[in-house]
Amino acid sequence: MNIGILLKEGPYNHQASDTAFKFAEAAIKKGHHVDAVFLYNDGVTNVTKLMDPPQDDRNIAIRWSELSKKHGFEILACIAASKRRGINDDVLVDGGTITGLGTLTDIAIRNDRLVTFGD
Amino acid sequence: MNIGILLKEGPYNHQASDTAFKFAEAAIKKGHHVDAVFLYNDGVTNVTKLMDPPQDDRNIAIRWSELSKKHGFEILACIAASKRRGINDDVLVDGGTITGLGTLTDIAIRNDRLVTFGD
Amino acid sequence: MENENVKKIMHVLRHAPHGTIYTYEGLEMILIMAAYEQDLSVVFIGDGVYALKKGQDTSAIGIKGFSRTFMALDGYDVEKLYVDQRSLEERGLSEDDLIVDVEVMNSEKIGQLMKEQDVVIHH
Amino acid sequence: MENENVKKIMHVLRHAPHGTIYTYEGLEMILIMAAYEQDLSVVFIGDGVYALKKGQDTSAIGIKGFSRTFMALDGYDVEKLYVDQRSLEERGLSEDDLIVDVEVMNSEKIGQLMKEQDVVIHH
Amino acid sequence: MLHTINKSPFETTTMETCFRFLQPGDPVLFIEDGVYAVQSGNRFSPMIEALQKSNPLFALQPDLSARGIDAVADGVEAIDYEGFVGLVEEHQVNTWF
Amino acid sequence: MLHTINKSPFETTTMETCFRFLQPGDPVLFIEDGVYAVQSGNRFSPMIEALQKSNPLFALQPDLSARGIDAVADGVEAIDYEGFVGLVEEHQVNTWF
Repeated sequence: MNIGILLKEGPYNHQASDTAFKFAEAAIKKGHHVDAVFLYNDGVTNVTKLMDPPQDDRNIAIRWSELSKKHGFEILACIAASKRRGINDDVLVDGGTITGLGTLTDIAIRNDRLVTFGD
Repeated sequence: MNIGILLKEGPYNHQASDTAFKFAEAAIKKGHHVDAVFLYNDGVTNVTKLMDPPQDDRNIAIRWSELSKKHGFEILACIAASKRRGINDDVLVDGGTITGLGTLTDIAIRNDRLVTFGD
Repeated sequence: MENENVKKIMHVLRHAPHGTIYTYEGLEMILIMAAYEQDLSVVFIGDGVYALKKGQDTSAIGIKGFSRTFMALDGYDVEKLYVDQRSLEERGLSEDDLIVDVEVMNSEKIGQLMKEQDVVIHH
Repeated sequence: MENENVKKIMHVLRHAPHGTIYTYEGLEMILIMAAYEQDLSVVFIGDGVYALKKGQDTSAIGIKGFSRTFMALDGYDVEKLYVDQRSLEERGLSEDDLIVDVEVMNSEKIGQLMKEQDVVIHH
Repeated sequence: MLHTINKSPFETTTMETCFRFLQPGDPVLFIEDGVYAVQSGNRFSPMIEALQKSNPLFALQPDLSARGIDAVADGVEAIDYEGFVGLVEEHQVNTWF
Repeated sequence: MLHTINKSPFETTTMETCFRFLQPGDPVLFIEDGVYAVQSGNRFSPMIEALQKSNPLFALQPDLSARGIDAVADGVEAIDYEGFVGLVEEHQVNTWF
């Protein structure tokens, strides 16, 4: 099955990003294809490589980056939402891309499922 | 009167930052001293100079920066909260400083009021 | 005969305007998706009905107003605007309070429409 | 005689743990403030009482647990831990379900304590 | 003590929780989405009109205007940001969100 | 259609709103803070136990464990992330938050 993921909240402050990640991992493990993770609202802040959590905590941006590279999907941040929140190409983690809402529409159309995570 | 402000949500996504700003402006206009604005939780993202909203919209970081410089107070972001969310010295708007929670405690102690804005 | 390449996509607006950005950014998403010729609908539930309230003047809070943008949806061929009847009633509002023409529906009918969708996105 | 340089600061924990970071970052704030020898109290209201629930194991959600940190508050001389009785009862919880000793109070008493504070911070 | 409420009572229990701890005489200021509580003729109007007998109730006019609310429950006073500051001059603040 | 709910019913009206639009037979999955709804013996237990007669109810075990919930209302099945994916295989998803 082809799955798109829409993530609408930022990291750490809300569990949405953690749940989306665990869901993506489990879907891949079951043999499904994660097509893309699209970030909207405060969700765009999931891709800043500047985040620097304590050593014993998860690094949410790097975790998404590694999963996406390993399984060949993109982490896409909405450009309008990103500009409002100070996310630009200079701070993007490897595997992250800034794009428009048209890309989300394509993701919604071409996949069997679009699964939203928010708060 | 001496007033400290605690702001617990990020810009644009929540009105908290807008209300805090309008409150600070009104307090200054009434002759009060705004001692500091302390940013916590997602609130730390109020000071990234990378934000780039549409031309016809307010720039929340610059607005805080200008008010703080004009009236001699600091915009302080909690260091632990900032590190989690990718806010560091390189992206700080003019007038912003990263500091510890001890500073918030000092602000709570030395002012007549600590007014919180959250969501 | 249904076009199998057309997806049923429903946007559910559930937040009041201005207190959070969800309604505004939701509207931005709807306007973009409108260009893709899918079967789009927009449903207003709970505090989402407040987004359509007439007479909003945001000048004093310093946030750009957008309620009039809902009037533009028709021009983008987004014509399926559904409002939950009970959400209106509980808030002491009627259709006359709303800035655009909508279809007021009961929860049962909206629930059935939801179930038919390929994609549902809450804002 | 009261020390006029000591402020009464109340932290109100109102969110469940893990779903949002407010409880955890609230606890971090309390631990720092504890070093400043103010008159500190911590009140658990609404879903905030869940922060104290025994038996939390966060390993499967990948988030670091922190409920045991509440047990450390005593060592920081944060001894005024108040729990709203009705919030406990509505959630089917009793004092035995909580990881630390607290004082269970009714709303009226907590409301009176709130009113005496110089600073109240909700998390 | 001044209590502020910024959440719609239709969506969260914040207002109801605040009211449970509120002491008689303490003012309440509704701001942001909290102002929907005091729109006249909604489900919460009886509660608001009962409360104003024991507590002064205020709503932030800029937030009322932004939301197109032109009629508020009896006994609720609309104030601007300057009025908000005035209340803070008189009281310590308890911000509910 | 699979409905997921991630909010505590004690703090927001999300669950109540979802239930109003839910069609008979459609599964509901409680995740994150939503799992507090199905802790046995709380104020919502009668509602949950009535609903499971018409709709399959699930709760995410990792979220239950994280919150120290070891007993859920009758008829609620605990599943892991793999079970979550399984439900998504069967249904389109309606995420309530």
